Amino acid sequence: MIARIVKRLDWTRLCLLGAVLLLASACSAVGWNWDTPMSTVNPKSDFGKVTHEIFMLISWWTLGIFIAVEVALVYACWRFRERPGAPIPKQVHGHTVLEISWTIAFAVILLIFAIPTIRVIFKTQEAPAATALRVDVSGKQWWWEFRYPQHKITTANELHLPVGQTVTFLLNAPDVIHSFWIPQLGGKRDVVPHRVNQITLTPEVPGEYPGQCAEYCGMSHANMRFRVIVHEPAEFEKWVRAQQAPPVESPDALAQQGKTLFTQSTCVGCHTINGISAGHIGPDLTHFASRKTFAGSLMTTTPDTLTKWIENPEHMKPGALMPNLGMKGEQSKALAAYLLSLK
Amino acid sequence: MADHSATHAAHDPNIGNTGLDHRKMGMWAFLGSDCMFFGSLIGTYLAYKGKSLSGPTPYEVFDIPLTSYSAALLLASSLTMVLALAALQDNRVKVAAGWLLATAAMGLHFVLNQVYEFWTFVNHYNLTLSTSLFGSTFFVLTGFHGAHVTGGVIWLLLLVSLAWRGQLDRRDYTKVEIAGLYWHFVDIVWIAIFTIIYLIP
Amino acid sequence: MATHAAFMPGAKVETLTFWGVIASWLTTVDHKRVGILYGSSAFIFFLIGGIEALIMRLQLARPDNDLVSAQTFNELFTMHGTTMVFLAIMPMSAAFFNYMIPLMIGARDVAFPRLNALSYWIFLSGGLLLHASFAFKAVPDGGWFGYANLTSAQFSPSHSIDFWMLGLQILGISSMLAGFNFLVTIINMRAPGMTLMRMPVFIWMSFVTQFLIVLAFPAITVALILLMFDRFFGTLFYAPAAGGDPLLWQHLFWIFGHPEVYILILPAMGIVSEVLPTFARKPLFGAPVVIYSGIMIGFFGFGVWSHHMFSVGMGPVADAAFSITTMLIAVPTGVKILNWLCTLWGGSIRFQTPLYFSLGFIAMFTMGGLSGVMHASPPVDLQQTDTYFVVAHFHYVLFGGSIFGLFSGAYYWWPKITGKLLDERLGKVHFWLMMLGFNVTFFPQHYLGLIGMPRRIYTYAGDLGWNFWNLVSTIGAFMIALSFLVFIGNVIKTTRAGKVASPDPWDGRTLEWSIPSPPPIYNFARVPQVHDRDELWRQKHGDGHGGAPPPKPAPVTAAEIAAIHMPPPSFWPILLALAMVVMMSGLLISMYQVIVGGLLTLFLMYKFAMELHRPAAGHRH
Amino acid sequence: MADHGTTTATHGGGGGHATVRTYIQVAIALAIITGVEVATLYIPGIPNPVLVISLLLMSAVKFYLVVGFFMHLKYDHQIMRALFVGPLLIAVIIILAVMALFSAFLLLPRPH
Repeated sequence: MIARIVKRLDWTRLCLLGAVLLLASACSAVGWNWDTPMSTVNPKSDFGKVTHEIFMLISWWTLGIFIAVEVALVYACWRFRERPGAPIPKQVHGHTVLEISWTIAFAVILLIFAIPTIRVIFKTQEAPAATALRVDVSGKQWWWEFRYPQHKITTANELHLPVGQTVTFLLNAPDVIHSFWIPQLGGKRDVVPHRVNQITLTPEVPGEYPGQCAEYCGMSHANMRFRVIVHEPAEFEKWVRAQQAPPVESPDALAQQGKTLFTQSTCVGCHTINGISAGHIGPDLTHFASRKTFAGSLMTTTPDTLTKWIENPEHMKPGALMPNLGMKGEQSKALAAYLLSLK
Repeated sequence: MADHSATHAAHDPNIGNTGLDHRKMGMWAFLGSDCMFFGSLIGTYLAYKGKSLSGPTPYEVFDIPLTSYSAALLLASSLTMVLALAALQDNRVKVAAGWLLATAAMGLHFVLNQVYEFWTFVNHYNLTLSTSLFGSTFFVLTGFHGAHVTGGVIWLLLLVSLAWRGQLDRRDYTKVEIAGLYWHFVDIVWIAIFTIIYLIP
Repeated sequence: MATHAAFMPGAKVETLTFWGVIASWLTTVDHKRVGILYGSSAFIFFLIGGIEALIMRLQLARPDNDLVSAQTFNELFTMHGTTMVFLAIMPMSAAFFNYMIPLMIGARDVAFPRLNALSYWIFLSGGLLLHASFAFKAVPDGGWFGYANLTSAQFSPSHSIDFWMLGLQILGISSMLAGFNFLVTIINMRAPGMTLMRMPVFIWMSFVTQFLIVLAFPAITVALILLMFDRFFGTLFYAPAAGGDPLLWQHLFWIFGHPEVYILILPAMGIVSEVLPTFARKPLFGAPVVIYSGIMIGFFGFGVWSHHMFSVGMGPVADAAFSITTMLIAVPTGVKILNWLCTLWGGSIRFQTPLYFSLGFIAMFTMGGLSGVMHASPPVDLQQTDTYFVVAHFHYVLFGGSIFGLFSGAYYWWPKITGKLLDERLGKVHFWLMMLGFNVTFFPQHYLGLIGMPRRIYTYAGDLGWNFWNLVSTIGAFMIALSFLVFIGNVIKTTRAGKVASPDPWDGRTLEWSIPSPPPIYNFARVPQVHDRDELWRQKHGDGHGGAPPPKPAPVTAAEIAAIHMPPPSFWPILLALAMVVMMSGLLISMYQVIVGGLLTLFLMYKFAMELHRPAAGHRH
Repeated sequence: MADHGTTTATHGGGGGHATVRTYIQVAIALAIITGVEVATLYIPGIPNPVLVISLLLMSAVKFYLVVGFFMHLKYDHQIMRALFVGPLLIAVIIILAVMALFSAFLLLPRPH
């Protein structure tokens, strides 16, 4: 018996199979880590959790069906392979009862998916409670602006939320369609020009979660990122107070030189610094240095990156709408020092 | 080819095994597809109806008597079209050509009415393609209908010129018939547009 | 059959000069030659689209890579999607429609042979116009879906979107013309006795596909017309500032786009439904059910479009409605898979290359279908849409499904088309490499999507856990590329010195295997009388209900062949296609060119129509 | 060419075969309906929904008359009917769905 099997082995195929198994096991060894910064299957909000439940329900069912189909396929191929001298098989044309029963079976399975789906659709799209924290999100090519109308705060690329507090995002875009997405806090919602979309959720775990634009929006779509920081309520209050305070002036000479440069250049046309300028095209810089990253959350806020950015925005973020102001050396360093003083 | 189809009627390359004519069936399939074309345009018009932010409203610009006259013209041209077909079937080629010419003339009159209508909108009401959503949707929808009519007029005139040169007779019934199908379709699209765009407030 | 050699296209070609051969291809109206033209052009476009994919995979092999710029990457994924959908998979299917529909329904040509040639030349010009954008350094960069208002003149001021828009418009005309042609061909030219339910399942799936083409393309035609007017004539359809809604584009695009998905997959399903019975030597299990589910898929295909738009904020009622229709459409799809499994069950399965690809289709398409069920649930879709999970999903459908199915068809019908058998060993190497490469490329993308990697990003940060599997995916892409080199090698090798194919190398079941390989120009010396869906099988082995095979018919006489008339070649299709491109491309250059091209088009349409009106004076009565 | 003529006769006319008389009757009906349609618009005091529905019904009748009689679809082969009526229904359903998605129904029966 064994000798017959060994004799019939096809070594080419065996090697191929070996290679596949080796590759598969090597890959599995590296692992499938689900707890990553942008994981969709590691929900940290109520909204994320209800979604995840349906996802897991459908996943298990479909995995079962998938395995059943693949096993049946492989088994049929092995069991009914052509044997030498075999007669023409019986010409079977179909089986009505079988057809009807599996049609019904599929319909029932889909009903199992449909019922929780419909429930969650209506539940997650209810009108938010009046007590909800409101954040007006504006998606722009290629950065995010967040306004807290209840607190009169405007910030960019960095969203601060208190844990356990329901928050409603009102989404709007002045240019093209974007999509607002914080994977760990739940699904995305498109940000459509001249239409206010809405998403409501309650973060349940403090932490830092990356977000990203999920609808192709032009050249630097890949660079349109943001960060969400979920605080304990007290810390959130502290952050709110810091943001509401007027900008801090640094006595440092270089920073003062930078301030003069800022007020005398075209910067003021696009950027707001409370009490100094009131531009609305670029991000509000009043508390620029309180933010860990800038330029669509692309770069960490350091003197070096900021200087480079001021000298050539296009180089760091392709298509960036901030013009190259022609600042070099001392000028850009001074401007960077000023901006970094705006805690 | 012609004499072969005479001797082997069964092998007429235009008649399929169902006994139906390829070209006529193709025309019906095209008209089905064109339903989707005008359906999308009408859907767009309706989706944007009443959502213009500026510019004149439909009430202010529509000249219902003129458009009703245009609608009547197209309906009448559908009648002359079938009369042409009936005449051709009896091999009265000259009569058929006359009816075809009448059809084309009414179609042309329709197009001229539309040109006049557009001209009035642009010059008296300041309504252009880029004035408002109403301007955009209205001109594109009715303009594409007008283009269909214009195409039909050219087609009909070519048939008339063939008849003139003695190259059209009863054998060409199907050719005239499919031109007729197209022409009637343009008419029914106008029936829909007339009601949905002009009459419904 | 050797007596018919004089009528074979091959025999005729030998007597022609080089330019004569070229001219004979440019003016051909033979559905088989048009099919070969479609197939070979589509394969070249497929390779171009594949190279674009490889460059993208190289860029994404590691984080913060700078192999290509953001702009180039955006151009690459736009052209990759557009090319694969409109210039590779659709025309590859069209190649089989062209070559196989008349052969399988027992016809000598399509209903409108010249229109068929016209469709091809328009398709080719559209493809070339789209690729001309490379020469003008204005490569489309709005995505194959071209969402407004990013495509507006304000946000895409260069000609790049214009090339895309005009190219697609031209390709749509070509597809619709071909669609009308095949609809009429299938309805009207079936051999006597071939009732609708006796049509081979490939014909049925093609039939449904043609309906989808002629009914879905008008929606994108309108969407593109509106875009064209926005860009060229200042209309406001997609202009939010004037009250226009960019979502209008999405609705019109997906009213087309979702049926389009079925346009891409149904022909492959048809091919699988032919290949499995042939190699299992058993009729398709539940053929009427497979046919009805194909019709259901086609019909429901028009009622699910907004499931591509669950994230745009349509409101809970619309979300729920489109979710339910989408889940409904999964039922006929699942039913098909089980019927294919039951076709294998109880068979006597011969493992030859065409079957491998069909089995690959079932194995991989099942995966794509099931991940599709996940997106049918809007809450789940909100997490998965626009991530690599969706990229994996539709590649399992369009590569694991359509491409595997089309290659199954290519290996299956290659001997019929060329008269040479492809090498079985190389074929199997091709299959295993492609299967392996495909899964190594796309399976990890499910995982990447679930851990949050968005689509259409040219770069990503290194600290998100995406690095390793992106590298694996890139390696897989090169394995796929290698597998196609094996295929090309196979083609070259067997063209030079391949085994000559008999008329019926696989013990086939349908009419195309009853005639020589390659078929004579008139296909059938005698139009067959059909009694069964598997007509040839019935002639060879009886009807499967105990009925014996019919007696062999009398040999075909020279007189019968002399009485066959095939349409003559024509120059008008290619000239008309050229004139149309002159007109359309005029929008990029000057309105005078549009007018001149338009008049030329009208004139050539007239000549085209008049060519067969009265062949010569004196024939009139 | 006689045989060709008979082919076209059977295909062109189908079974029921509309005559010139029928055509003229249909044309008169179309003219009357169009007249009524336009007249309805000038009758004061008709509630808007009634007006919209009656206008749509009248245009549907006109549509049917032209397609059924002038285009012979009433007498033609069922394949031809399926080729046209199927797509027409899909188009109508899609128009209604698009209107629903754009909340366009809210605007239709708008008070003056």
